[in-house]
Amino acid sequence: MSVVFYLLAAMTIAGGLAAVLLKQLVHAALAVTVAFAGLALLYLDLDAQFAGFAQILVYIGAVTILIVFAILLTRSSDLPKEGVFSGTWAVGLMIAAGVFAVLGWAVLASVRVVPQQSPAPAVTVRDIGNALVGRYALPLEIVGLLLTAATVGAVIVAMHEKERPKG
Amino acid sequence: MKTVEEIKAAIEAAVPGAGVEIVLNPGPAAQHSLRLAPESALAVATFLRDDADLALDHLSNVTGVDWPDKEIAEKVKVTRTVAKTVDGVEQQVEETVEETRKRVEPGCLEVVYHLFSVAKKHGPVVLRMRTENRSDRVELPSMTHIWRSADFQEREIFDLYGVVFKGHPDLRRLLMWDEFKDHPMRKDYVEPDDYEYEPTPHDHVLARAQEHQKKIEAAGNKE
Amino acid sequence: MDENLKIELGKQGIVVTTLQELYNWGRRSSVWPMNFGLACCAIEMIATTMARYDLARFGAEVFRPSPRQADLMIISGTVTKKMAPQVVRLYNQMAEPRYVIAMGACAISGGPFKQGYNVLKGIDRYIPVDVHIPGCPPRPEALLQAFIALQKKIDGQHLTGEDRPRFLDAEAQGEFPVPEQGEHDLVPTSNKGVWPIKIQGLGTRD
Amino acid sequence: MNVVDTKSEKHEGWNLPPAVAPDGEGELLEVSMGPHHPSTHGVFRMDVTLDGERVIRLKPVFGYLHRNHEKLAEGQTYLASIPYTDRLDYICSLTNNWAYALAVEKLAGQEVPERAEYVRVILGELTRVQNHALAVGFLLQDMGASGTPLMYGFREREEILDLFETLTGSRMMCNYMRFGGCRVDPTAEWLERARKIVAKLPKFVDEFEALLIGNEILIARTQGTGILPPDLAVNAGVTGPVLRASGVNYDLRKVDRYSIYDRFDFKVPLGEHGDVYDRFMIRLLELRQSLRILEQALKDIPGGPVMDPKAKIRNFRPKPGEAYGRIEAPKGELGFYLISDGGPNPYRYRVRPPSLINLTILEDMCLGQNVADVVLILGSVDIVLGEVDR
Amino acid sequence: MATTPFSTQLDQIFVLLRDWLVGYLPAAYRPAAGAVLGVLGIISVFPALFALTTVFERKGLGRMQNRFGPNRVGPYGFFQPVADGIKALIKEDVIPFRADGVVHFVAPIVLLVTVFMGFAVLPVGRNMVLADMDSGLLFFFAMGAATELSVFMAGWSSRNKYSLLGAMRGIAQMISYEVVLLLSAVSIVMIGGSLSLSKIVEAQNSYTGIFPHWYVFTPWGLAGFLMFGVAATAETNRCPFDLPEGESEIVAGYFTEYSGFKFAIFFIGEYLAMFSLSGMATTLFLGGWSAPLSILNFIPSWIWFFGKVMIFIFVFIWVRGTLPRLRQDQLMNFAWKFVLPLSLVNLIVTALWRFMGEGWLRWVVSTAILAAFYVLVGRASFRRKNIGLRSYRYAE
Amino acid sequence: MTTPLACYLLVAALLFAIGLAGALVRRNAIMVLIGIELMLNAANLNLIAFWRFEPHPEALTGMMFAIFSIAVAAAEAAVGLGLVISIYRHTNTTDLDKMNRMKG
Amino acid sequence: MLGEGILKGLAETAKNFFGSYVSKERLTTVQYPEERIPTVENARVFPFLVYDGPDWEAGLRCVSCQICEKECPPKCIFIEKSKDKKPDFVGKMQFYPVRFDIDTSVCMSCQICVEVCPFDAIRMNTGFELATGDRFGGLLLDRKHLAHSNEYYHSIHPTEAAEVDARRAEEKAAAEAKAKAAAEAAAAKAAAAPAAAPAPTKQPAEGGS
Amino acid sequence: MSSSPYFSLAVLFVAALAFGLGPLGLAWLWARFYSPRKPNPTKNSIYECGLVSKGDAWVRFRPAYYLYAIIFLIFDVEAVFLLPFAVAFSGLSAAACIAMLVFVLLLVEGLAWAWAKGILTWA
Ligand code: SF4
Ligand code: SF4
Ligand code: SF4
Repeated sequence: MSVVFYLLAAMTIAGGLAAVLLKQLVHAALAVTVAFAGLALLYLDLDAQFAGFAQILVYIGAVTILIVFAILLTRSSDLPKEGVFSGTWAVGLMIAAGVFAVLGWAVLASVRVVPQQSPAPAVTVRDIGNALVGRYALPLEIVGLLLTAATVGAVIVAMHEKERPKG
Repeated sequence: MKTVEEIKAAIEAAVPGAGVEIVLNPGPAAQHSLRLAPESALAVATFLRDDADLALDHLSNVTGVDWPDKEIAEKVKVTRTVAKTVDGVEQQVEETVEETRKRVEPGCLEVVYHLFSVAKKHGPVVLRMRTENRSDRVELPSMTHIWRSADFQEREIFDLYGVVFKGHPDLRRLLMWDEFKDHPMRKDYVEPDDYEYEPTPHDHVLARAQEHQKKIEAAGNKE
Repeated sequence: MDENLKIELGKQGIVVTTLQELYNWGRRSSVWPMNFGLACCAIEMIATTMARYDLARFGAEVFRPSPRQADLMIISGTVTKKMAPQVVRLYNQMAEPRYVIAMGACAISGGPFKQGYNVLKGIDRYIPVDVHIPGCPPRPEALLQAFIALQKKIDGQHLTGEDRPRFLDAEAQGEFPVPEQGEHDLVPTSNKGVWPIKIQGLGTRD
Repeated sequence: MNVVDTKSEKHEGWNLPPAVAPDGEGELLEVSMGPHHPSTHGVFRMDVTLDGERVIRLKPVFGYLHRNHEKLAEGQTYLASIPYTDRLDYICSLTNNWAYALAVEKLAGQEVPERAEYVRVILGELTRVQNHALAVGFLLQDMGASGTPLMYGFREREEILDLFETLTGSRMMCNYMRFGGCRVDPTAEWLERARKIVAKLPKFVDEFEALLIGNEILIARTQGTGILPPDLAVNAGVTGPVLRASGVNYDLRKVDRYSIYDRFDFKVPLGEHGDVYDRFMIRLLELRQSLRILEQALKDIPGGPVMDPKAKIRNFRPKPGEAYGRIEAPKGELGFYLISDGGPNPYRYRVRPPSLINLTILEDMCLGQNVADVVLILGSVDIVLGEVDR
Repeated sequence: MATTPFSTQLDQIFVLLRDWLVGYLPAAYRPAAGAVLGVLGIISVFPALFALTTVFERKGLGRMQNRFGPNRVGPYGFFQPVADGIKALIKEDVIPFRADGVVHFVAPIVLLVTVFMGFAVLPVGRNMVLADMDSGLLFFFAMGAATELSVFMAGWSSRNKYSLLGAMRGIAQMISYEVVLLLSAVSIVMIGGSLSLSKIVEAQNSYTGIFPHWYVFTPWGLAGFLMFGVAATAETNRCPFDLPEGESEIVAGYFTEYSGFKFAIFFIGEYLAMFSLSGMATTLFLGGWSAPLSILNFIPSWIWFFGKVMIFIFVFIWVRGTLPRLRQDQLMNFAWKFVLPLSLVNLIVTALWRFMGEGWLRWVVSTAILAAFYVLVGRASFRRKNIGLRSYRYAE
Repeated sequence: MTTPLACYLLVAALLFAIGLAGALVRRNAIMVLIGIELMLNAANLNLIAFWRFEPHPEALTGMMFAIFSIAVAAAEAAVGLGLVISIYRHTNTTDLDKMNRMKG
Repeated sequence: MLGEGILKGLAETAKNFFGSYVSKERLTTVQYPEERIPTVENARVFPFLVYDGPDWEAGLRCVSCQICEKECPPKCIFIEKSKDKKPDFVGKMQFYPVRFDIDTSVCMSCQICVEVCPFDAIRMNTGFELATGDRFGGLLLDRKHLAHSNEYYHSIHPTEAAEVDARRAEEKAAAEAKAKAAAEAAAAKAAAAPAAAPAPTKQPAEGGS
Repeated sequence: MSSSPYFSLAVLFVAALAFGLGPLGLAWLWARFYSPRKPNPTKNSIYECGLVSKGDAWVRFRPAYYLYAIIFLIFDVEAVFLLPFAVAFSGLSAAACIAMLVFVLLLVEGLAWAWAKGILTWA
């Protein structure tokens, strides 16, 4: 049903746009949440149920929280006096537009090459689990390592070797 | 526990030139007190706290007392003096002095400390200090650094009586709001007028209420 | 009164009356007091919510600490001049409809302490009070009775018409100015909007 | 005894809070707790500066219930002040009465009949029981218990208030003691009823203990919280259960031996750590000791008048002089200082409020603690604003 | 239909009712109508349960405190929530001028929606689940995670110190216990072998003799159950974890500035979250809608489900009536240093359970591991801080 | 399901561009990170879309990639935001322009 | 064991919860408007004026001596003395209050007025249900509202009232005896002199309660 | 499509939205017709214990919150991996389980590191 798709796409794009455009950082963070939710729904639309819910769990549940914490911790919820867009915003916009043009052209150009949709795959969570410790066991370990490293790194960076006075 | 005289002797032995006076209490309680000179008060107080025999480590109570200026009429003829002596202080006299010379004896603000000993379980030892007058020379040394318990009590006395405690770490009003100007516990404090509804007025209240009423009426007439 | 009511009924139809009944019933049955105590009377107020008297029976045990969620301000105790601005501000911050019970002599008139220099002679100088409970302190039952009186009062209020309560009237005052603490006294000493007493009831001895 | 240095930097420059926490983490948050705050026990205010949730400055602000008690009393007869003393510490009106009566008796050199002393002890200890029950209840309330301990405390308080009311005519504002005795003589039925209620109370304490003292949450929250070292406590004039919880043996009932306390067999429980838990436990233990005194007093109470026949109520004019009288009120040393100039009114009338002076060390106890602990520490000091601000 | 026994009919009465109603529609619309009816059921039953619970809570607390509780509004006080609802509707809606109006408005809605969504995957009875998805459990937790956002929005937008403090506390607490919630559910999934909640219930719906195979009756299940219960209490901000709205410190927490029905929505949301988590606990550990004894199977499954949920709610109320609340650091420590390690250990125990195969040995081993861990860590945390019961000395 | 793959890809491309624009034009470092997150998500959408439209979705390649990508992106966000906080502590700003100025 | 104290506490509340259904001791609520705690004899709320006989105005015991007005701590009594006098219960001519107001919005229920009144004229009432919306009209009680009959006094404070009655009867008897003696003496002395000498009443000891 | 669970979810979403917005709308209508809102500066100022609110609530918080959030995020991600594994668990070999165990232990190591570093101590 493409109506659903268009709705979701609109929601996602609107969320993304709002996130980029809204001045108040907290609003932007909330808008990006909408974009994340839209994406999750798009995953559902693509029959990737597990990925969709994982997206909600990780992005809305955790990443957004991380973002708003970062906003609060850096006092970014006050509107800066100098404006929110960088001095080189025009250049940035141009680059972005260029990239979109290239990507869009690529997609449209290859539209005939891409395969048509196959019937909904009967992928269950169990399959994902089997794959995870089967074929993808190595990536799994690597991701585990990465996550641990990220924890340590992020914590160290955020803590910045502070000497917390005891007591 | 030592008597006041003994304490006085001990103080004078320990703090030379302390200038301690004994103030007798004529009432049945017979809690006599020692008047300290503000200059040596801190030294005396430290001695009282740290002395092994006295060990007055518990400053229980700090009180302000207001002794207003009083008019003393030189004994000529008409005066019927009902003045009594309390702690050697002349009491305010409500008298109608006519033509005779009168002289104003400056009043003072007094601060009274009640000391006890937790370690030795005795007390009270009563200390007093006086300011020089009630208007500008109202400074006394603060005991807060010797006994923390004086902290809020001295602030309260500053608030309500206007005694300025030198060396108090945080001398602000305690009970009244910061913008407040008066010292309400002084005997000559006049309360603000707000007797707008007074169904059972009494004596001075009545007088004040009526005064207030007149004022309001006058203001109303003006408008 | 009855005539007025009939005319009202004719005008608004029966819907309004049932609506009004429902409205009054809802307000009356769910009065959440603000968690607000000032002095000795507050202890009796707390006692009222406790097992023996159990204000909860009337559905009023939900003491909300935030004025936004409370309906009833029980001014339980002495309002000093230092506290009065805060009380008035808190009252202002409550969401309509809101009610005030002045509990105890102090809240009504300053009570035993009314001659004190720091005591406000009655909170009704600044905010409208619905029910006064004399007593020092009023017994918990007296608070319950006052509560019932408040419910009665709510029951008697009309949704429309001239005599509708203040909060239903768009014109009526919604803000009660917070007094300032001046150099000697509160400024102003009363809110003329709710304290209409010029000088009256001043007893004279002759 | 080492000198307590009160001139530490925390007292200096109170109005210039640093914008950022000492360790550069996070901004400081200035929060006013009170005057309308659910757990400041009335209209008390603390200006708290928070670093995260840690308290780095706390300034108590008083006066929201300053009712000019002393000023009013100086304009009134000695008798007329008694009902006002009821309203000082409005949870324990009878001990306030008692302290005032004691001071006036000292001032005027009056005697009190033996039976009246017994009645005073009985009422005073009953007051202590209900005060401590409430204090513990309120402490738990501050800790976030949904009212249950408080309700149990109030349940027993109601019983005791019934006793008060039957005897004195009022639940809270008893206005019962007079200089030279007590206002009305308790009847035999009253004493019987008091005995019954006192006999029931230990069961209630058991219930309280079962509900509370082993509770891990309570232990975790109160132990080690708000520690008050004994030397600071003495120096700061702290009295009552708070002082004894810090391990200082100072109970005026034993020290001054006022009234007839030397006739009773009771012990003074002492804490060791001086933290909130100790204060809480000392109250419960004192409660049990009070019950012991009550039992003895109710057993031994002699007959006779309750009022010194020579005592004057109206036109009472003590000789010029002054007196300081104090008792062990449930909250600490409650003293009255009176100066008489021979007139019908006291020339100076001063209350030594234990609650106010016990708050002197509030900041010291709270520094470095969590905000949530501040209310706990305040609750464990057990203040009543009527007495703090007077 | 006539051949099905009466008890089954009763059991399936709502399903049958739905099918019967839907049967009048053209076949194309039937599934849609069925969904709508199911949603209607959810949207009416749980709020009604909320109303009932508020009365029960107030009455129950009252009883624990030797008093009656609400008993005057309507028969036995049962109209109390109606009155409260009306009152909330007519209250003025105060939005502070400095607040962020839009976010302030959206926050309660977000809470309500995310909480409601959680009910979609709960099987409230045999064949009674709105959306039986392969990843139902994940969906449930995803929705639960989203509620934190609403707490943040409410606290931040009010621009009130208490609100913001409450929100920060709330989020910190919720994220900490979210992990525990997830991990204790994982061990169920390991044995149950599905993320679909109806499958998990089916897996428990068998009996040895008359006794059911609920996961709570295994050592790891019991441990998981207790941890889940603790975490659920924390997730729903119930006592003793009600710090985000701990009124003794921060007035009313993140909804300090809310009045009128928005405040009511927070209230509803909180209770609904409590129901959904209770329902989840029931489903995961207590066999969902299955009867506790095989001989009791004749009683409709939905009665069992709601009965179990009600037991949870009673426990919630009971705990609330008894316990004081924890402090923020203790709460966080409890989550990260006690419950979370325990839940990790529990995962391993669960794995062992499977690999050890049938027999009494696995009972002993897993119980021993869990108990040892519990006792040791519990002791250690008390020891280290040197706290515990004390004895007191007396002067003279 | 009639939506062709191209639509998904276009949405992803657009989202990517938006994210890129956000990362480039906003001054605030957190906003830049939000932009990057958007870009990563757009890529993720591509992965899922390709997986769905590939002839053998049972192989799970795209799906697994997406899941791993979610994890990696999350880790990236954690570290990135940690960096922002750390920089803020030093420079007291999250404004990239200002940071640059301070550096130079 | 961790959790033991919590379980104990839970047991305690459970005991109370279930106890509340069986034992009165665990359900202490008195449902106020319907059930009431009986008022105790000593209870005091606000003062009232006692009158004897059927006519409240004539029977007021108060002689307008204004002692209570002076002693009342918050000064909430306002008395206006009459210009004329009327005889009291022993026949002595006394003033009476033409106005006797008590502002119950101020009264602190301290009973001092009762204690100091030498004429047993003012006593404490026990009714507490006085809440009103009308601050100015409802809370200032004038002498009409304050006046209650001696029977009423007996009904609320029986013991005390009986004592007072007995004392008054004694006084009256004494006064009558004295008056009689005086009258007899007067009659004996000079029959022409009118026997209207006022009977000296007993002055109660100051401070006696 | 309409038979898919997503449809039910969508309906539930709409219904929940309506459940929230409906009463708010009603309340708005009520305010519109009967009980007017009366905003004023005192009422609509921030509540702070009855005092005038001083300072802003939007201040910088301590990073402690952030540290917890990081660890939470990591565990959330871990759960995303754990859940499919758990589903497949009953059919997995010991080796596969050990693979997962290693993964979990890696993360636990992060947790243990954080614990040792004192990050899990709330300030
Ligand atoms: S009315 Fe009486 S009891 Fe109430 S606050 Fe005032 S003095 Fe206290
Ligand atoms: S009871 Fe006390 S306050 Fe009331 S009128 Fe009598 S003396 Fe005055
Ligand atoms: S003291 Fe008694 S007789 Fe005198 S005025 Fe008062 S009430 Fe009347």
